[in-house]
Amino acid sequence: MLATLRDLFLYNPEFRIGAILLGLIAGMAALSLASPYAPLDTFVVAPDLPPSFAHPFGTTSRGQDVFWQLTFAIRNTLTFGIVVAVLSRLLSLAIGLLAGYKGGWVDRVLMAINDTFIAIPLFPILVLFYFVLRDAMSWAALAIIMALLGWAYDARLIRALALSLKTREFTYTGVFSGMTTRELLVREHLPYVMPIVFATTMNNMNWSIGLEVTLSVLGFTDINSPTVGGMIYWANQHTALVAGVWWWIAFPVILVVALFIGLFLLAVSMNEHIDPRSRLRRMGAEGGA
Amino acid sequence: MSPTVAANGETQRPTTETPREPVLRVDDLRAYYRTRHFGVGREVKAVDGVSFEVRDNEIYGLAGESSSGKSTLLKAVAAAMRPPLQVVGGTARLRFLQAKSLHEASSAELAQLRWRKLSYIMQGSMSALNPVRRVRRSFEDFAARHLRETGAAFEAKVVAHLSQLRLDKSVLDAFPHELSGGMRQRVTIALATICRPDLVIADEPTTALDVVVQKDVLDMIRDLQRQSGSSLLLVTHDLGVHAYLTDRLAIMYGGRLVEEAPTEALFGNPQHPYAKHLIASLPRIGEEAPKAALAGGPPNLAEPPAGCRFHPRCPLAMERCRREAPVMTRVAPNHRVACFAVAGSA
Amino acid sequence: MRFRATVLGAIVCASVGFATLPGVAAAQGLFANLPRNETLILENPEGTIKNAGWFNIWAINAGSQSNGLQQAALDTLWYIDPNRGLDGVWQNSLAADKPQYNADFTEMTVKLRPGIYWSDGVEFTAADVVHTVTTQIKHKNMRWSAALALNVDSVEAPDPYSVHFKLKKPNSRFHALFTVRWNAVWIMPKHVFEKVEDPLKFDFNKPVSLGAYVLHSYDSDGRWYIWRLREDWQRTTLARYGTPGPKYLAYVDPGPPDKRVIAQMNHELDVIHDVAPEGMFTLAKQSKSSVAWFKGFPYAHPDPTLPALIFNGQNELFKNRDVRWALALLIDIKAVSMASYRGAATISAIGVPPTGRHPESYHEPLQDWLANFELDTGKRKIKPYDRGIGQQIAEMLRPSMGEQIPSDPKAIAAAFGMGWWKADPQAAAELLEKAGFKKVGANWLTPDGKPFTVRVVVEGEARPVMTRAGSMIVEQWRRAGIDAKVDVAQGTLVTRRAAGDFDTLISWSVETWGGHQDLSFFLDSWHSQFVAPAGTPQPPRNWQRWSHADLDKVIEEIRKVGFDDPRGIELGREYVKIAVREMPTIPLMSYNVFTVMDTTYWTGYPTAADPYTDPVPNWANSRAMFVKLKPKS
Amino acid sequence: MRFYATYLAQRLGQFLLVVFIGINLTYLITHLTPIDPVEQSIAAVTSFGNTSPEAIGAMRQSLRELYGLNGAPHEQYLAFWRRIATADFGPSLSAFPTPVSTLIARALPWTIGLLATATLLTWVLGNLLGGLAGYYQNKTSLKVLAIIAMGLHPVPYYIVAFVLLVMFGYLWPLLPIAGGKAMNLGDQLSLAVVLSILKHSILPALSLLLVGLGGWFLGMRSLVSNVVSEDYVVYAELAGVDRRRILGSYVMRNALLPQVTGLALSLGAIFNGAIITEQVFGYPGVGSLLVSGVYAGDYGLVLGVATVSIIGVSTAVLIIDLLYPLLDPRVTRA
Repeated sequence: MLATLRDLFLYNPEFRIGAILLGLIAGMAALSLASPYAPLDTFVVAPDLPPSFAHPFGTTSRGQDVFWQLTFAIRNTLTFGIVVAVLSRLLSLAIGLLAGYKGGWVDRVLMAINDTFIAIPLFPILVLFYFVLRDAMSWAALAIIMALLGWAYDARLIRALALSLKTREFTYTGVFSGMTTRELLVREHLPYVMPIVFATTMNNMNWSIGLEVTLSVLGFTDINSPTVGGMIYWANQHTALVAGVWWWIAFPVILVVALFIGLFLLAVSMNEHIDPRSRLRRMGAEGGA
Repeated sequence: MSPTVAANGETQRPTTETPREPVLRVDDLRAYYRTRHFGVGREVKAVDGVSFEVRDNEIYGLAGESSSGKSTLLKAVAAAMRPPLQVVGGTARLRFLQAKSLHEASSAELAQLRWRKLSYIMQGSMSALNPVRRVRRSFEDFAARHLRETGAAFEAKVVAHLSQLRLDKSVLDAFPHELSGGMRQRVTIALATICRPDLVIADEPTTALDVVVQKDVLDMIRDLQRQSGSSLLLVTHDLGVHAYLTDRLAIMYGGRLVEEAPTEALFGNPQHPYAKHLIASLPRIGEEAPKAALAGGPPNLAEPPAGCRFHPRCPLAMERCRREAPVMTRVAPNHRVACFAVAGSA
Repeated sequence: MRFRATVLGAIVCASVGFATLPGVAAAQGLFANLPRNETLILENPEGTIKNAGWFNIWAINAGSQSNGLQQAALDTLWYIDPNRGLDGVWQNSLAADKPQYNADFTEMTVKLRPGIYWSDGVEFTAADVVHTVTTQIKHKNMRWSAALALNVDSVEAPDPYSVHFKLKKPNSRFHALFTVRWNAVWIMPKHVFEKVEDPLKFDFNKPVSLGAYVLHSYDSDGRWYIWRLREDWQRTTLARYGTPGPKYLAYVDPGPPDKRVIAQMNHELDVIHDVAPEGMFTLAKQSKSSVAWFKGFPYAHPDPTLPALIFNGQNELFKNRDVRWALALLIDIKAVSMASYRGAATISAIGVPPTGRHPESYHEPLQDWLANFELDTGKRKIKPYDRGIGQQIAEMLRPSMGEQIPSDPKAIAAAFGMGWWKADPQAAAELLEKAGFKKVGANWLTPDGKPFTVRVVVEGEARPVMTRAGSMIVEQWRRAGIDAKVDVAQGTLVTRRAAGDFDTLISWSVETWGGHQDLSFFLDSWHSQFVAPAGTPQPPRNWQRWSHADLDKVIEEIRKVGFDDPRGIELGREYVKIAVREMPTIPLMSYNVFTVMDTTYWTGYPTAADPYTDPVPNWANSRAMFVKLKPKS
Repeated sequence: MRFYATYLAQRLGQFLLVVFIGINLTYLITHLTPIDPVEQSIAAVTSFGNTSPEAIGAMRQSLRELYGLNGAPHEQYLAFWRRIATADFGPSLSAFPTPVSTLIARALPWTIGLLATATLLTWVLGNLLGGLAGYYQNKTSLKVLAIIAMGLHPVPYYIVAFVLLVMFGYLWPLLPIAGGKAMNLGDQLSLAVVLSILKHSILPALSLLLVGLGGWFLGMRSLVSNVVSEDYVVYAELAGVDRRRILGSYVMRNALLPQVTGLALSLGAIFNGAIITEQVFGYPGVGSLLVSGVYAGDYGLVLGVATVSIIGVSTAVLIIDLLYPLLDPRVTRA
């Protein structure tokens, strides 16, 4: 596994760029531990200062240092994405494998529900949830809700894979050697599914973080815990753009875009690594040259 | 199927005495797979110095176990190569081609002669036809240009041609997935032959079919070939098919030819130890003794053995075989072998 | 190849189309076919009106109120101007004179102004007033049904120009129902409404105006309304103030704050209702033609409304006055003023808005009393009032704002307010301990040993300034070791406020006439008789659900003295003193509205220099602007 | 055609399931909201007005009856389904007494007009370019396009919309930043109106295009580069079939199939788009209607919009599913 990662890093530009971007962002998040300011305190520095040596990303109209504020924001945002990803992976794995392996009515029922979740417009539902939970809508709650809504698409992928695995010999031998469904799925199928799970994790993080940013920018989340979206929300509250405090919006946006591109590139390169056809294409492309 | 069948097949065979410029001449052709993944370069010498020719109006067979490089050779002479497969040396000359080798011809020139002069029957006809296109449209796509006919006239021609393959014209309106394997294979054959090309290249055309269907398909192929007068380069690992259909036969091993002769000669009197083994291992009616299996497996073409590629498995292997590679040597008119033990020092 | 070429071609065409289209359509600006220099464009803070075609303002919660309907098209008996007024604060509008009550305030007689006509040519008479009252009493779901039914025993019109009310019980403030402070009971056209069988289902479209403007056109999606000056505007009550300037009024929804700023910079929005302070500063800096209430900082118009931190008086924690006071002393009002208004706030230590004519009647006379006010922290007596804080805020701002900050103390007091409570964590701690709280490590525990948790409910982006004030107070409390959190209620604020579903709340339970010293407008609702039991909805405006015997006495006495009786002011001061001692709400500052006006097309807006009315365009009182505005020549 | 029948049955069942679950979800959530419509209405009445306390008490009582919020939960639920069946969501509370259906009917054309066109445009364009990029793998122009797509694709929609708004509304005020058409144009259709509508739709449409394009582009590109190695494509090339024909009828045609399914699946996301687009660009439509409904605690309205959106989206999906067999003759066999 590590060897593959090293190879990917050495020979796959997408992976390289993505990894570097994420590395930088993770580093930034880690810096939050060294922040001289508490994340929620305002007017700790002079407001509305443009970027300078003292304040590389400038300061907000709330008297916060954009750089240090960002370190907290990106940390929370990242954590959020990871939590949602992990939870929803578990769901889609369980459901996908079960449906794919059991087949029959189990499969039909599960996939019917699955497709329903794919087809339902999520955003209205999320907004509604916000208005139900109000200040109980901490980002933890949001993460759980998103996880509950965000498993469907990948569950389909995993099911498809499980279907193909089902017809392989080791499945039969497994069955004949009297393994329980659980054992079979965990011992025999999981290893084959894992790569796809990793790849989908990236996409899922993109999805969840994207929604989180959007929701909090519209003020539909808990503004007590700083996130990237939350920063943009406050900036809008202070009409930062028309007030000329562009750095308050620009840097969060740049950072979040970097995050998205990083995740996306990782997902792409991993997919390619998993899908032999595209890998062959890559080989061909370079061999032919 | 047994050579005896082949033998009476032979009686109707018109003999071709005066050889003129062959349809296809392959000279010392080398085609390698060159791959580079995660920085590690890899080279598979799938075809490594092969020479032979296909003459007018003959069915030339190419035999060999899987991974002997025969399909690659076919791709090479059909100019059907995509990376990572590439020709690294030698020529494959088509009579009706200006360029001195297929692989130097411009894509325009190739496009010109494809299907009119040179056509191809693909292995695994299951996937050779566009799944979302009706058969009729495939015929239009493939042949209309060359037949220079359209509408009713074209249709009539296609239907006539199909009937030669005992296909009803209703198949024209079918989608590939609606046809049986045999029908689909015949459709591809019809596609490949409708323009009466000088050379048809067929890669395992009947492998996917069951024996009964196989037989009539083979018959149809032969009939078509006879009355169209085009030459056929047929590749299959199934010696039975060769025995039944081909005029001349070459046997390939580890990316090289090891023996070439008129089919009945080769079956009757194989020279090369490998050829001997192949023929010997053919089942014959009423025999008891189990066949002696050949030790070892086919060579890894990434690192082929030095010298004769067969020597690790060869019963007659001698010191020289480990060092030099034997070349094809004439042991009789129309009969060439690449083996020191047989052809002596050539 | 050609395939690809065509595709790329298509893209090019598309993008070219995108690029040129604006040019083509640019011909028509914000408004198509409307003479810009005759049109006054104002923001309607109600935003986009869902059922645009509804003009029956007497039906509850139906259409828009401040889309020009109540400012330009309707009228009623009296107006009280929140500022100085065109010819005094009190305006007899449809009434020819002030209301006449009998001795015990059980009857009210109104003389009406003759020669006033509806826009369809019918004359306005006492019959319209009577119909307005009787109709709403008859249909109990109409906007003022309950209020009228509760008070009016009978109403009749002895002659076309006088109306006589008999009241069910004494009420010296009955006329307030018909006196415009933002709005009032509007008079409905009898000749229209007598023909409809169910006035609740009648949309009154298109409306018949009693005001100087008639509906010209409106957007079926509810984004804009255009009103045209009546040819016979001389036959309306506005005529006596002169000729209305704008021929057209356009009330529009300009979108969120930044869009409003952009719109005015492009001179497509003459009057912005409100923006965030930063928006205000941007306009002040970048838009030469924009003016606000104050020429310089703090710009904003102080509404006669007093945002405060409101305790839930039914929450055990806040039943103790010492706790309320402790939390007040943990607030650094300077920081709150900076955080919320960037300093552009008019602070007030007492429960009366520091605006209009209130300072002269309440704030100034009470300064000495406040300065000497003593508070017993349990360990010692302190004098928490610091009369210099307004001054200090001004000094804080002077470095950055420079000469925009006035130096004359009176001007400073007018702009930034007078004094407030000195932040005093030490005293606060003593008070909390006195109340049985314990500080363990950095955190305060309640008497029963639980963490001292306080949620501050704010409204969110709908009211950015209030939200910021709340966040700042939370921060200060948190630093003092209290587990405080902001709770953004968004649209639910109103409900939760009424239901008492909050610990503390940034809102206002103090609203006044502004132009008149009488406090009954809000104070009457503070009577203990209206405090709903916990869990049941609370009638406006005593959101703190707090009651006090002394205050009840004051309120009951006010009900029996005349509207203009100076005794009313003395009683008002009594209320102030009780509220200071008890601190049921922590008064913060006046609700300063950043109303910005563009002088590109119009001049003569109301400002602190010429405070003839409130420029805030959703107030019905803002109609006074129309006669003072002159086209820029 | 028995296959098609079963296929059809499956699709219909799925459709009904989506609608059922979706609507129940919204009903559940909306009825858990803390917002009390009556208090909201009273607040609207009294927020500035001078109404006396007892008066409010009286009004509250009558409003409760008026809005029929007094029934037991299960009665409300049954009544609710009855109303859905008759597409009658009662009067809007925040726009009383206008029926919710009227409000939605007024807003729907805007949303459909903008989103449907933008989405289809995006889909077609994205697939065309992606197909070309996949087929002509070493055309620099397309490589550049691919890089742009990669850059844009992962950016959250709000950010793109927001940046566009700032660029063309503020930094370079070229386009209107609010509304569906210029004011005071009148409702009758004229060239001016059409132009104005187009002009107002540019920014929203552009934002949707920019965000959507990348996904389709990249998806199609990789699909195509898989399809080109399919035997039937290789075979057609060996046969010297016309390049454009191969690209069109062999490569694109087959690669497009998954994209069609993708379109169906992405329709749900379109409605998310509606809300944000309409919020950011102040564009009229069901999205902003929903948000305002939620703010106002307008049960009827929120339910109406959510329901309509769910039914609308699933219907669109259904239609695509039903058309799919025409594109892929194999599907009804599978």
